[in-house]
Formats: sequence, structure tokens, C-alpha cells
Amino acid sequence: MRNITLSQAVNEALAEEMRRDETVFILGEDVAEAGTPFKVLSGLVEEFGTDRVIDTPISEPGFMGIAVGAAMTGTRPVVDLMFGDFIFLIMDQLCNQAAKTHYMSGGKLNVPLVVRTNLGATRRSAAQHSQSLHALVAHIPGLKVALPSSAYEAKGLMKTAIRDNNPVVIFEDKLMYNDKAPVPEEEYLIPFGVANIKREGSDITLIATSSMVQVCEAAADILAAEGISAEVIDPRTIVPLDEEALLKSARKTSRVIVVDEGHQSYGITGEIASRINEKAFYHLDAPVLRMGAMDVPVPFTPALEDLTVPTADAVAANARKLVSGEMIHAA
Amino acid sequence: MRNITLSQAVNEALAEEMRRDETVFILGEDVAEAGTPFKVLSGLVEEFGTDRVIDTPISEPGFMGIAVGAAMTGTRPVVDLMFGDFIFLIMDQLCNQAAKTHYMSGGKLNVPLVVRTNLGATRRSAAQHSQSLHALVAHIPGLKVALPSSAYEAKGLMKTAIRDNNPVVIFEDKLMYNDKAPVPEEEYLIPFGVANIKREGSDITLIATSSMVQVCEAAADILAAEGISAEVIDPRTIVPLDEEALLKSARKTSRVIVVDEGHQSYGITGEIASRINEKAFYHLDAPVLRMGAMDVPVPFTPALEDLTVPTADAVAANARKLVSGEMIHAA
Amino acid sequence: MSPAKKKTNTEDYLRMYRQMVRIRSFEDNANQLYLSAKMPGLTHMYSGEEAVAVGICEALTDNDRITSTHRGHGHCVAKGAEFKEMFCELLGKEEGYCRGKGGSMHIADQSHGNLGANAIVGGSMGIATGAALTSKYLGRDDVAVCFFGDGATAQGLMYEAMNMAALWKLPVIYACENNGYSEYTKTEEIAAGSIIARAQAFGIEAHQVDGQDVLAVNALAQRLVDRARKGEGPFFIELMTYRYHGHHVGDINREYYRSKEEERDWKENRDPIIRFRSWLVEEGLASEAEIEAINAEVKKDAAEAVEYALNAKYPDPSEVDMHVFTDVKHALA
Amino acid sequence: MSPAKKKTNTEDYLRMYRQMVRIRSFEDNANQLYLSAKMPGLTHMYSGEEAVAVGICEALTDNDRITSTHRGHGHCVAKGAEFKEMFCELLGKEEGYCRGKGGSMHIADQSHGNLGANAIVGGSMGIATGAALTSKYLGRDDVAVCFFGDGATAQGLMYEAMNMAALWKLPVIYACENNGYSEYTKTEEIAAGSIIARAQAFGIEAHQVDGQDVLAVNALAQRLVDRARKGEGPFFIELMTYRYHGHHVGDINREYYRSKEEERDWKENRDPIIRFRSWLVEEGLASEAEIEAINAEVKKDAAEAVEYALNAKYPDPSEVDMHVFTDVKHALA
Ligand SMILES: Cc1ncc(C[n+]2csc(CCOP(=O)(O)OP(=O)(O)O)c2C)c(N)n1
Ligand SMILES: Cc1ncc(C[n+]2csc(CCOP(=O)(O)OP(=O)(O)O)c2C)c(N)n1
Ligand SMILES: [Mg+2]
Ligand SMILES: [Mg+2]
Repeated sequence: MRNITLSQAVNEALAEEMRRDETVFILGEDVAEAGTPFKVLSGLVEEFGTDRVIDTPISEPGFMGIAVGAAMTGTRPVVDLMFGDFIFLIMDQLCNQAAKTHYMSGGKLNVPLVVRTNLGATRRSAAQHSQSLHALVAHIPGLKVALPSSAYEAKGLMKTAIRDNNPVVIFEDKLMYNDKAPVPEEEYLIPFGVANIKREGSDITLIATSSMVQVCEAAADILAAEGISAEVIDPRTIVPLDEEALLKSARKTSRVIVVDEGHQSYGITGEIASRINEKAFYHLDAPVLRMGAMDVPVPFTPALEDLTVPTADAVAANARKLVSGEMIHAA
Repeated sequence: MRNITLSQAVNEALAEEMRRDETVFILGEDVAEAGTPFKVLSGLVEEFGTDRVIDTPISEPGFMGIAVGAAMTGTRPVVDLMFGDFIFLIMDQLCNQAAKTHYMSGGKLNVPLVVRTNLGATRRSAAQHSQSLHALVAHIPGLKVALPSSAYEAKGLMKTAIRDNNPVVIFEDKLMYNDKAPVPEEEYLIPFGVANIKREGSDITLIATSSMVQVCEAAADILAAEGISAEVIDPRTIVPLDEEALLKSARKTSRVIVVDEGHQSYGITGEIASRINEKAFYHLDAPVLRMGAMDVPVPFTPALEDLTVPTADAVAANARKLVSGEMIHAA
Repeated sequence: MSPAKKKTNTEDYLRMYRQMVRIRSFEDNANQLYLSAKMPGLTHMYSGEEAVAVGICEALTDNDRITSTHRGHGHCVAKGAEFKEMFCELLGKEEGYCRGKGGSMHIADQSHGNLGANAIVGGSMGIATGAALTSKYLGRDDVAVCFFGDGATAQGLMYEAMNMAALWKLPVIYACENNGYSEYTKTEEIAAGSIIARAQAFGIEAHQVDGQDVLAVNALAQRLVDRARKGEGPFFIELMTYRYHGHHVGDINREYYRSKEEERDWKENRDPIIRFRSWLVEEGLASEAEIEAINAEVKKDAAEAVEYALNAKYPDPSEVDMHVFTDVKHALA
Repeated sequence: MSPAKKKTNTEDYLRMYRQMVRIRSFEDNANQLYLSAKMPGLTHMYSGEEAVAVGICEALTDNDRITSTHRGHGHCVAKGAEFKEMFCELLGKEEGYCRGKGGSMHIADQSHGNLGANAIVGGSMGIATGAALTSKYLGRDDVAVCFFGDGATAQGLMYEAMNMAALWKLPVIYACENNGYSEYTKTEEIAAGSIIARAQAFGIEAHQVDGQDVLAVNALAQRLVDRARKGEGPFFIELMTYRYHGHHVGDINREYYRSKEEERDWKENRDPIIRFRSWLVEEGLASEAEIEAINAEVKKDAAEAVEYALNAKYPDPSEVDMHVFTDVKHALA
């Protein structure tokens, strides 16, 4: 299988869906000729024209609202939100409007749109360009939330998102745009709500999202060298969440760490850990451990920024403690 | 002690602080002559004038931004956000600006402001006027979050919030504005991060926030009649969170339910439950149970709306199961 | 009455009259339901502003889209909705337009192109503009009308939407219902400068019109809708009007923000229904008897619909987690 | 050069000149640091726009507040900041204005009234307006200046803030740096109508000025700042200017959105420093030698500051959870 970058994978997904369905279009800042600052959309405007790859002014609430209205009336907009941090600007249109319209209308109106945006720190972009804010939207009923962890997922989840009749928010890891992964030439979709077992293992389960999947795979490598067998699971979508797959793994290994790049407190690790605690309680040898980003705004300086996100070493260290029983006695 | 309504308690808190400190002022929609639609601020403009009780246009992002700038330069604005649902509109100014300014400036700039808003369903106000969105702001480092559960807390926490040098968001329960509670004549403040044991008990701990405190007290009454002794704890602030008090109670009773009116999924119950699971694991006889609002937009019709929030009966039923060991075997 | 060109077709005039009476009648009943505690929640009455919704919606087809506001019953009726489904919605009944899930503040009527009332002031500025984008994108000639109040002009979203509508020449008409108040505050206290100049600054052609004169409103709307269909949009209209009731049904003691005299003046001297009725009679387009017959018929329809809605059934509890997602029957199953 | 009234005091002119050169010099060094991979992250160069920041900030005192943008080094220098602390900040060092926590996009300088750069385009519209509210509220006569780009005029927040500033007569000046581009897009593609008309629609007096003419900018700023101090504000200024570099330091191949000829024209024929320098010499206010001496001195200062910053230390890891809250030393302890 050929290897392509996450960036190319997203580009292909959009191109394929735009070819398949004329109602699909993209709107956002500098999406056309510039192909976004990350160059993810390069070439699309050449193929589809400026009617379907629409440059907007810097009006996030405005073009999000326009997308909602467009989606309600027969098109399938893909909203390009340059940085995940700007989601704060579109919350009203996304959460008060898009998320609720189908329900409030008693099922009569649909809002089939995709917000594609990103997450991830350690790019030295400071506090307003480095956040991982997926927990916020996951909390709002009516929104689906996808977190691709490689080029393969980025393509398959994007295609599924575009075909979904509900508003979907996809957070790409902006540090991974140039990372390559095997992606089939043939068309494929990745269904929502189906977790992916990245690596099987028997001693401990590492549940990881987005950027943290590769961190946990690296941790699993470290652990493997020490004779500890770690299973790495990627839920791929957090709404819907493949609870069954997570529970199954937890029951098998009896030890779980949930790793995510959002702030730890009141983030998604609490939800996932709680569900496992609730539903696999008597299979657990230790409490489910959580590792999120530090509860601090993301600092600019490299000297501090790198401390704020979970690393493979830190995950491995915690896994080691859990497996050896050290954590058990602490609790 | 005299009994006053929650509405009066908030009013008194504001009046006292405005008398004490000339830099405190209020801004928001229809806060002056109208005293807000809930009439919480009635009388303040008469005492403090329109320079200190400022009616704004319907510009939530705008006046939130103005408050941030005012707070950075020597005043202490209290932002009146008419409905908690409108927090989506101010997220950028609140979370990208107010929350991060102190950190981003390396401690050089402060943003001492209060956002007072509300939460709570069952007023037949439908999906855009009924949400309990405190989980969203609790996730953002740099914001403090208070959830008063009675007139007493509403006054004491508001006074503390106004004196705090950080941005604080207070969510009042809009269904409780006319509920009376004993409130001292003398001045008092309620420190942040100190939970309140509303009722002591030994069989089970009910951790409840805001509106759910009275629900849990009612549940405790039901349970008491059956010989089950429930402890009801109100964290009062979720940032900072009095983890120690919650853990202590959990260790004592071995069984915990966390009850909150925000949507259950990816809400605050997951965080609280996880912390207890993590740090009191071996004291627990059963997994920590969570009861949040249903993961649906709030429906208008009374026939459905009442089903979406935890009730005393539902809490009692779950508590009964936990105490009898039924839940244990399910997990 | 404005010197609008009389249509040869009297039917149009009588339909406009009837639609205005239907709105008034709907609101009188809704108010009654509230006062007798039969309606859950609260609501905002459109009475007094009928000529705005009717004048504009009569210039539209079912394919044209509108977005509405918290004060949305008038738009809903004017765009073609039925009393029965509307009252059912207000009472939270299963047969309501939104199966009772939306209520007064979210009433929508997809079949007639009403994308829904909105409880976020200004919240539909983008939505209407997006509907216009769809029209242009799909090569159709539908237009979209965005109704909103003077208070909503304070929401930044409006300027963002207008900018894009102007840049992309979208077939959208921004209809600002300036009823002089934003809740309990006079418009001049919350709006600096000139409302229509704000639209003009974006290169958008803007008009001010007497919102109590249904013919003037309709004539302007016809003209602008036609031009918008041809790609000459967007447009902006400021409609000067007045709400008779309080901001919401419970807003009774309101003399601290507006006088009884002012209210009386508007009701007695500028009522859109009375004015239009006199004109119809003067012009010989309808007799007093015909007018009374329309009034009576509408009144009866409304009473029957109320009765029906009061007896209609609530949605089944199992509906609570339906319609969260399009593809999941029960979200929490 | 504009026929602005010459000040009797040559010092002022020379300070303006020096400040412009300091900005250019700062940016040249920052660019070099980026190109040699010594600077973390990326940054947006102010080169070409010096007359805007300097012309305005020279009309302000240390008590007056400004808010700045992602392209904020120029404002920071012009408002009085030191090279050393600025370079330290850009390199993430402890001695930076924000202890390295803010970096280029959040550089602030509380001591000179710079409330900080902002990485949210348009994000400081409310903040500057709020600073003006404080001034009025506390009965002071400070003014606030909000710097932002043409692209930021697309953010609704601006209209909300301007409306309140106009209603409340706040001493704030909105300074729109129209450099013709919003990232990789021409202004005319993202801004419909007229930018100054948008401010005027709110009843705000608005001016357009040549942003490459520091004396014109300064004269206008002086006048408006004085009037704002007296309570005659708010005001709006659109400053026509140009950025020499790409949108950000990595934006190298930019011919697809603007031509090399255009860039050359601005640099060769409209450079604010060259123009002002010629004027100073022509008017006999400075000799070529004096000018060169200033240039050399600034260059040396900058080089020393860079050297210092490169060798300065990073904040201690323990700082990572400091400054989350004012009252908690370590938020995660
Ligand atoms: C974003 C938002 N802010 C505030 C409110 C509360 N609110 C409801 S209606 C209203 C006044 C609206 O005034 P206007 O737009 O003039 O419409 P009118 O009620 O006069 O028809 C306000 C402030 C709201 N629903 N949404
Ligand atoms: C809310 C927001 N949207 C988008 C961006 C990305 N962005 C950074 S600078 C910029 C262009 C700003 O243009 P302008 O305001 O004209 O300022 P200039 O860069 O020309 O000085 C954009 C789109 C951002 N930082 N914030
Ligand atoms: Mg109004
Ligand atoms: Mg620009």
C-alpha cells in the first residue's frame, strides 16, 4: 500500500467526496488559492473552482452560520476552521444552532455539515493556537466528534463525516500533517463509533485519541522491551463512542490508562475513565488512570510547552506502576 | 436568621461589594431600570446610578470583551449574561482572552471579573434557554467556576468572586431565584474550593451541584425513611474543587453518586467520579455512579422536558441499588 | 395608505388582509392560553407588526426561505402555516410542527420554507444568508428573508453575514423589524448612528419603510425580491413598526420604559389591520360585511384549532431521545 | 511628505525617526533569528508599516493604553518597549516581557500601557474599548488605541464594540492598518463596501490617512487623541499601508497573491523611513551623518539585545503551572 501524508489523505477525501456529490463544498479562510496555511487543500480550487472552494473573510461566527443555513437547505458544507482554538468563536452557531436544529424541529430539518479543524500543542504557537478543545463539543448532544490518529483515519473518517446527515466536528492533529501512513488506493470509509485496536496486548490497555495514539504506541514499544504487553486502542470517534470495545479490552487487561491531549480536568478522559469504572469495575485491578494535557494555558516557550503534554516515557512510567501494583496501594 | 430569596441574596452581594469598592460595576442587557428579566438586580441602579449599572446592547461577545479590557485596566466588572446558554457567544473573549491573559503575560496582567449567569431546565424554555453549561468553562484553565445551591451560597460565593483577582463564572440556578434560605444579616464570604457537607450520612455519598443539591436532599429524605443514611456534599466551586472533602466522604461511605444538571456525557460528573475512583479506589464498594442531564437538547414540551433531569426519586432508586449491592453485580 | 399601485386582483389584497387578521387572532388566543395558564413557558406576541410579516411573505413563494425570531408566530402564519399545528406546537403536543420539541421560540415549518424561529437574538443572520448561498450554489432563483429586530442589529454576526452576502451577491433580504424596543430598552439607547447606513456601508442597498402599511411593505418587498432573484441582491429593509404587548407575555407593568399614551397612539392611529381594512372598503375592494365575514371565519378557525390543540396528545416519553441524530432512532438506547 | 505643521522641537522628529528605525531593525533581526532556526514558532513582520505605529504611539503617553495584534512588534517598540525584553520574549526566555510564556503573538508591556498582542484576529476590539471604559469610569483622561488589520474588520466583534463606544462616548481610537491583505487574500475580496463608512454608520468620525507618512499619521493622531481626552471620542482611522514580508516569516512564495512589482513599488517609492529621512534632511532638521549615527546606534543596540537574549536563560520548569491564577503559586501543586 502506498504511504501518503495526513494532509494528502484529507485532501483526497475531500476531492473524492466533492466529485461524488455536487452539493459538497468547502468554505473558510484562505482555502482556495492558498489551500490553507497548512496547505492541506492545495489543488482543490484548481479542480473544483472558487464556487466550491470558497474563501471567506475572517468571520468565523458568520461563515459557520452560513454553513448551518446552507446545510439546512440542501447542500453539504465543509467548514474549514483554521485553528481549533477558534472554535470558541463558532460555539453559538455550532452548539445552539447546528447541534439542536434536528431535535428542535422534531426531526424535520437536518444540518449535514462538517467542521474540519485541528488540535495539538508543541508547535510553539502559544496559548491561542495550541489548544485541543474536542471535549467542549463532545459535551453537546447533536454533534458527532471524530479524532483521526493517522492519515488512514483522517481520510476514512472525513469521507464518513461528509456523508453523515448530522453536524460532525473533525479535529486533525496539526503536528501530523506531514506524517505518512499506508492508505489504500481504493475507496474506503471508516464507520463512526467503531474503535480501532492499534496493537493487541494483555497486561494493560492504553486508550488513546488523536496525537496520543502514536505516543501510546511508542510507550507500548518501551513497555514491550520490558516484557509488558500493552494494548493500544483508538476510539476514533468520541461521539459516538465505542464503549463496548473499550470495556472489552479493560476486562481483558484489568488495567487502563486513558491518554488525551485535551486538558485533563473536565476533559474527555474523565468520561471514558468513568464509563470503564462504572461498567468494568469488578474486572479492574487498579483504578483507571488518566493522562491529559496539563491544566494550564499552553506556554510559548519550548522550555515549558513540552512539559504540558503526555509523552511516551510518562505513559510508560505510569503503565509500569499500574502493572507492578504500585498505583493500587496509592489509591 | 432571616430568610431571603436567592435573588435577593445576589442583589445584596452586589450592593455590598459595590458599596465597598468603587471599581465594581455591572454591565449587561436590561440590568438597570429593568433589573434583568429575572428582576435579580432591582433597585441597584437607583442606588448606584447608570454609570455603575450599565445597560448594554444585545452584544454578548462585545460587552464580554469590554469587561476583559476594563478588568485589565483597574476596574472589576460583573458581566450579567442573561441566560447561561449565551455563554457560547462569549467563549472566545472568556476562554481565549480572560482565562489566558494572566498566564500569557507571565503574571503581569490580571483580569478580575465575574460573569454571572444561570443554568437549569424545566422552565419550558426549550433548547436554547435551558442548558447547564458549566462543564465547558470548567475545562479551561484560568477560570474559576462557582455553582451556588441556595441563597446562602449565592451571596457568599458572589462576594468572594467579586474580590477574586481572576475571572470567575457563577452559574445561578434560574429555578431557584424565588427560593428562600436563611442568610445572615452580617457580612460573610464563602471561600472557593471548600465543599459544604449539607447533610451527614454513613451509607452513601451524594455529591451534588447547584440545583441538584436540593434534589439530593430530597433523595436523602426518601432514603432516610428507609433507613439508608445518605451524606449530601456540595462542592460549591468546581474550579477549584475540594477534592479532599469529596474523597473523605467517599472513603467513609464507600459508595458515591455524583449528580449534576449538565449533560452527563463529557460533563463534570466524569471528572468528579474519576478523581474519586482514582484516589479512593480501594475504599469503594461499588463504582462511582453518575447522574447528569440526558444527552439530548432540552425539549420544550413538559411531557419530555421533565424526563431529562435527575429527580429525587431517580437518585434514591440508584442509591438503593448501590447500597443493596445490586449495582455491584451489574458492573 | 401608501399610493401603491393597486393590483387588478382583489384576491391578493383580501389574502393579505386575512393573513394579518389570522396573525392577530393567533396571538390573541396564544395570549389567552398563557393568561389561563394553559400554555407552558412564555411567548412573545407579534400583534401590531402584522403588516411586516404579511407584506414581505406575500412577496415570496413556498420555495423561498425565511428565518424567524423569538417573536415568530407572525412570520410562521404569514409564510403559510396552519393554526392547528402551530397551537399544538405552542402547547407541546405531538402534532405540533416540531412534535412539541421546539415550542413557541423554535417553531419551524419546513413545508412552507420557514427555517424556524430562533431564541438567540440575531442567531439566524448566518442561517438565512446560508439559505441564500444554497440557492445561488444550486443555481436556483429562490430568495431568503432574514427577519430580526432592531435589538439584533447589535449582534456582530449581522455584519459578518452582510459582508459575505454583499461580496458574494447572495439573494438574501435582511428585514429589520424596528419596533422601537429591545426588551425593556428604547432602540436609541442601544443603537448608535443609523441602522440603514450600517447596511449601506457594506455596499448593500437599504430602504426604510412604514411597517404599518402592508401595501408599502409589499410593494417594496416585491421589487426587491424580484431583483434578488435576478442576482441583484442582497438588500436591507428597516421596517418601522410597534409591538402592542409587552416584550413577552408576562411583561405587564411596562410604564417605566414606555408610556400608555405611546401605546394607545400606535394602536388607535397606526394599526396595520384597521388601516388596511379602511382602505379596502374605501377603494371598494371589499364591503364591511365581507370584512366581518373574514374576521369571523378566522376567529372560528382559531378557536377550533385551540380546542383541538388542548385535547391533542403529548408526544410519547420514548420521543425524548429521538431526533438527536438523523440516523439513530434513540440516541440513548 | 505632508505639509504637517513642523514642530519647533526637532527632538520629537528625531525620536519618531529613531523609533521607526528601531522597529525595522527589530524585525530584521527577528527575521534573521527565524531563518537561522534560532526562534521557536513563527512570527509576523511589521516592516513597512512603521509610520503607523510610530505616528500614533508618539501621540500617546505611558498612561494611554494600546492593544496590539499578531503583527505586534511594531506597536510594542513604538509604545516604548526595550529590545532586550522583547527579544527575550521572542526566544522564550525568562527575562522576556511575559517570562517567555507569551512569545511573539502575545507580547505585552504593561509598564508602557501595551495590553498585549493578540493571536485572535479582532480579539482585542472589546479589550481596547474596555480600557477606554475604565478611563471614563475612573474619571481619568487616558485614551485607548486599538490596532487591527483590514482583515479584522470582518469580525463582528468590531461592530459590537464600536456601537457601545459610540453610545457611551468612550475615549477609544480604532486604528485599522489596511495593508491590502488579509493573509494571502486581497482586501477587496474580503471587505465589501467602505471600511470607514462602517464606522461612520455608527456615528463615529472616521478618517483615512496615508500610513506611510509618519507626520500625517502623527498630526491626525495628535488631534484625535486630544479630542478623545476631552470626551469627544470615539474615532476611527484607516491607515493605508503595506507589509514588506510575507504574511508570516515562512510565507516566501507569494507571487500567487501579490506581485514582486507591487512589493518593489512600495519598498522603493513609499517607504516610510526613507521618506521621512529625506524630509528631515531636506528641512535641515538632521544631517546625513546624524541620521547614519542613529541608524548605527540602533543597529548596535539590536545586535546586543539579540546576543543577550540568545544567551539568556529559559524559565525554570517549575514555572509551567505558575500564573494560571493570581492567588495560587502553583496551580497543579
Ligand atoms: C443572544 C441573546 N441575547 C439576549 C437574549 C434575550 N432577549 C430575547 S428578545 C430580546 C430583545 C430583542 O429585541 P429585538 O431584536 O428588537 O426584537 P423584538 O423583541 O423587539 O421583536 C432579548 C435581549 C436572547 N434571546 N438572545
Ligand atoms: C479569529 C482568527 N481567525 C483567523 C486567524 C488566522 N489569521 C492570522 S492573521 C490573519 C490575517 C489578518 O489580516 P489583517 O487583519 O489584515 O492583519 P495583517 O496580517 O494584514 O496585519 C489570519 C486570517 C486568527 N489568528 N484569528
Ligand atoms: Mg425590537
Ligand atoms: Mg491586512
